[in-house]
Amino acid sequence: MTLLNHKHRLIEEAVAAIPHGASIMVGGFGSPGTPFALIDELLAQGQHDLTLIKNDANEPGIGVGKLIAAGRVRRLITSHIGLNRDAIAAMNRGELEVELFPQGLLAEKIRSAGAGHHGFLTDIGQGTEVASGRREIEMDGRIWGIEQALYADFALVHAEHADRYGNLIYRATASNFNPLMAMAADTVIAQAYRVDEPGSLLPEAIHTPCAFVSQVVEVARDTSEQGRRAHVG
Amino acid sequence: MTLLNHKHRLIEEAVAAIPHGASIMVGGFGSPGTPFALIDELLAQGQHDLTLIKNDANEPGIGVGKLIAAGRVRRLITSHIGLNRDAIAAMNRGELEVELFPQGLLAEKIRSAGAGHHGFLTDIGQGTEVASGRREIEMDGRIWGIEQALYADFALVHAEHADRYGNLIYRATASNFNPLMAMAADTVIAQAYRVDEPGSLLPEAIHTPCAFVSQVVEVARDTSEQGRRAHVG
Amino acid sequence: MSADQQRILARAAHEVIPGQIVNLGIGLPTQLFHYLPDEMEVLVHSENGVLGCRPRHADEAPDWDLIDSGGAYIATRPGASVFDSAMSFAMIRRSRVDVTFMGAFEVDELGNLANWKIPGKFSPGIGGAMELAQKVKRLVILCSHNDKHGNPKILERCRLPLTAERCVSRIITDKAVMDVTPQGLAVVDIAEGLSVSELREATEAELNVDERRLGRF
Amino acid sequence: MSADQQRILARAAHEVIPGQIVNLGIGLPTQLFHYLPDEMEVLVHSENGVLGCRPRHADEAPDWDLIDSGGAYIATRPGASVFDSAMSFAMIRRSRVDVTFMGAFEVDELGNLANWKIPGKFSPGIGGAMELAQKVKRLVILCSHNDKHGNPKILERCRLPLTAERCVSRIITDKAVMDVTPQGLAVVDIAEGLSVSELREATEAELNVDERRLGRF
Repeated sequence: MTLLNHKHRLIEEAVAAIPHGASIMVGGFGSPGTPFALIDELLAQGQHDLTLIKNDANEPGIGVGKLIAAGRVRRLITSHIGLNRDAIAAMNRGELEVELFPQGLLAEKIRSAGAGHHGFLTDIGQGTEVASGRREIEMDGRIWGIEQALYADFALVHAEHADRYGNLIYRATASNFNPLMAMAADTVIAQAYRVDEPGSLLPEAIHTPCAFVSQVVEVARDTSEQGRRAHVG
Repeated sequence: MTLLNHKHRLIEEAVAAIPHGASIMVGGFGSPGTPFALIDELLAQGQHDLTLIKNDANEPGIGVGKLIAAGRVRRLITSHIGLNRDAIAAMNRGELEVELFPQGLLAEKIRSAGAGHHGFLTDIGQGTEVASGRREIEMDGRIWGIEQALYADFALVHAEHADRYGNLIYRATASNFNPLMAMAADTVIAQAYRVDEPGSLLPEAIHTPCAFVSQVVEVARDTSEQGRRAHVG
Repeated sequence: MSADQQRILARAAHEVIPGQIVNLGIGLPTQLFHYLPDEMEVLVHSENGVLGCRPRHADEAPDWDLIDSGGAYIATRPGASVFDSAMSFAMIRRSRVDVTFMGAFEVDELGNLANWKIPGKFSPGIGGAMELAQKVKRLVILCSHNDKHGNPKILERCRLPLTAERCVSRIITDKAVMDVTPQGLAVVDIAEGLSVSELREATEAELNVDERRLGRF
Repeated sequence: MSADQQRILARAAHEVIPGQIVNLGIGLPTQLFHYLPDEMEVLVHSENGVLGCRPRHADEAPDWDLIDSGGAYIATRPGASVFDSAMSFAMIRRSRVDVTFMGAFEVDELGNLANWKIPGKFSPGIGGAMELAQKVKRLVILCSHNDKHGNPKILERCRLPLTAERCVSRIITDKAVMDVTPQGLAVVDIAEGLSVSELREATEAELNVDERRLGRF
């Protein structure tokens, strides 16, 4: 783990640590919380054969949609890709492996890794095709599905505000999977609109303590899709 | 669950819902976060044969120490009672059943219930006496202990600030087990130093969303042990 | 929005009690948003991580960090909280959402629901629907009584992959309001101008009707 | 505090690198707090839910909501965060704490640690010690070399119930600094004025000593 006093980096440097074939968690539910600047840097650097773990596939032409369209993604572990017709088409052509989980189970698989567990017991999905192929255990008179923890090599997360130790604060619905992924990946690269000196953030307001964050980069609010969305509902 | 617009209650009324024999989670690690006023009300109302779930047993003569000294507690599920010689003595005399868990496992058993799971798989304690008697499962080439989720009938929690819908904000190290217990118990009674109108709390600053809180009562900062501790380290 | 859809929504609005926590599924149910007045003490949960959302007023600029689960830019009301996806689904799995409204491809007499996959045609992933259907205290389905080819959606048994088993409490369509009971589907209300035999004609499931107690909507 | 304890702490302070996250166990290790100057960029984790704590200055009033895991009223430094117990132990289980210092009843050649229970005499519960011992990247034991009766605490095999197996990296006592290696305990430093044979006399475990490299402290 990077020392506290050496976490504040340039975006090129932080993303350069990611090798081809890496498994990468990417925060965001739709556009809010998606680390667009880090994704664009990954696109520019050219890493390929990636496994992405993200709630959704963004939309065509933005965020991880760009990585998918560029053929960089071998496998996507997700909960819903209905807003990205390109991803659906790539899946149907067999060019993109897609593994789908119910959203709450996906969140908990990541949280389970973030807590250092190997998995958890759930009744969600019992009696549906989600449970087929899942290992089960009988306990206290009922059958429970065992959902395994989902770890990753890297996480790319987006925060509203950070300090240079890597403490993070999220805003509104831009939180979503970000704090969970920040705990579950071995190396966590955070982008934030502001990176201030330690002491700038109220201890009670910090959502992700700096212990989980490897590198933090400052990104402009109007960079890339961060401030101007393709989709306005 | 109580409707949002009917949660703000008098302390007598809220605590009166607890029957004899109830299982009750009690927040707090040492004094910070211990809901002293709710505990004192429980003492005054006389409920007995209680099962308490609390990180520790407070200290002699304060908090749950009073309930234990008064013989109201049949069973205590906890992680460490070293600061309460009365509780240790009651345990050694066989008057108080004590079930001990490593602190992080206790926290996760409660969190597992709060997330609606039946349990989780862990390597913590393997090779020690903590693992003896625990059900195990082989998975991915290793043996994992299965820790079951810990639910309760009631939780008594302490917050710094609340609104009358039951949204809660904790302060400093008075957070500890409170947010976990607020999710794991069927009925959650929160005490707070201030109970304001909805809209008073910043949405990002809320630690426990009101959906988990059944009743909220306002307590004075200098009530009971809340503002004057027996133990100053 | 069609007149039928408006009728469904107007009827559905009566299902919400002040003080409740409500989740609105993608599609038609989201529109119920507009039937919950600002002054009504109801908190709308959206599973992407907000409790207490409301539609933007006409003069409000979008907040780029604030969407509902359907992707619409929304606003919050007093008492709102925001949180991560684990907390959001903990709330769902712990049954802290009082009522959820969802669309359906198929519903059946047992209260089984299919609304996420048409094998070979439509399988974008289930999103949050499974946990909501399985765990929310009361699940109300809002859908057209028949599909666009006129085929019934209220079936004896669902044929598509299920979202969850035995999860539906009430079904509100353009033709009827039906409760799932241990004895099968019981018609509560029937649309103005529709006869019971016309309703049965449009439905595959067996319908229990007590004409003396039948409401109109 | 005794001179021996002060010597242990002064030596232990060299184990901490600026930029690290450090946990201090109850008892002697807590005192290491006072050897980490305010200007040193180190965040001390306390498992009750704070990262970035420091001792109160003489003129600071206690904050009744802010203790460390030993119950002492403390303060925080810039960059501190507070959080719940689940987050605190997630940090530990995910090995995000770089080094932890703990006391011991017994340590052995394999790096096994016993520091929580003396059957029949002392069993208040294990608190957070098990997760810390098992998961923190580097575990340094600070303890007296012998108990108050003169019996060795550095053993061939622990006899008391274990806190965790094969978890200790380094042991710092009043008599020596020892590393746990695949070949057993290797003496790194020996106390001023003590001979190797006196050290072996006071120790049950086999000690590997390379006299050419031996430091004094």
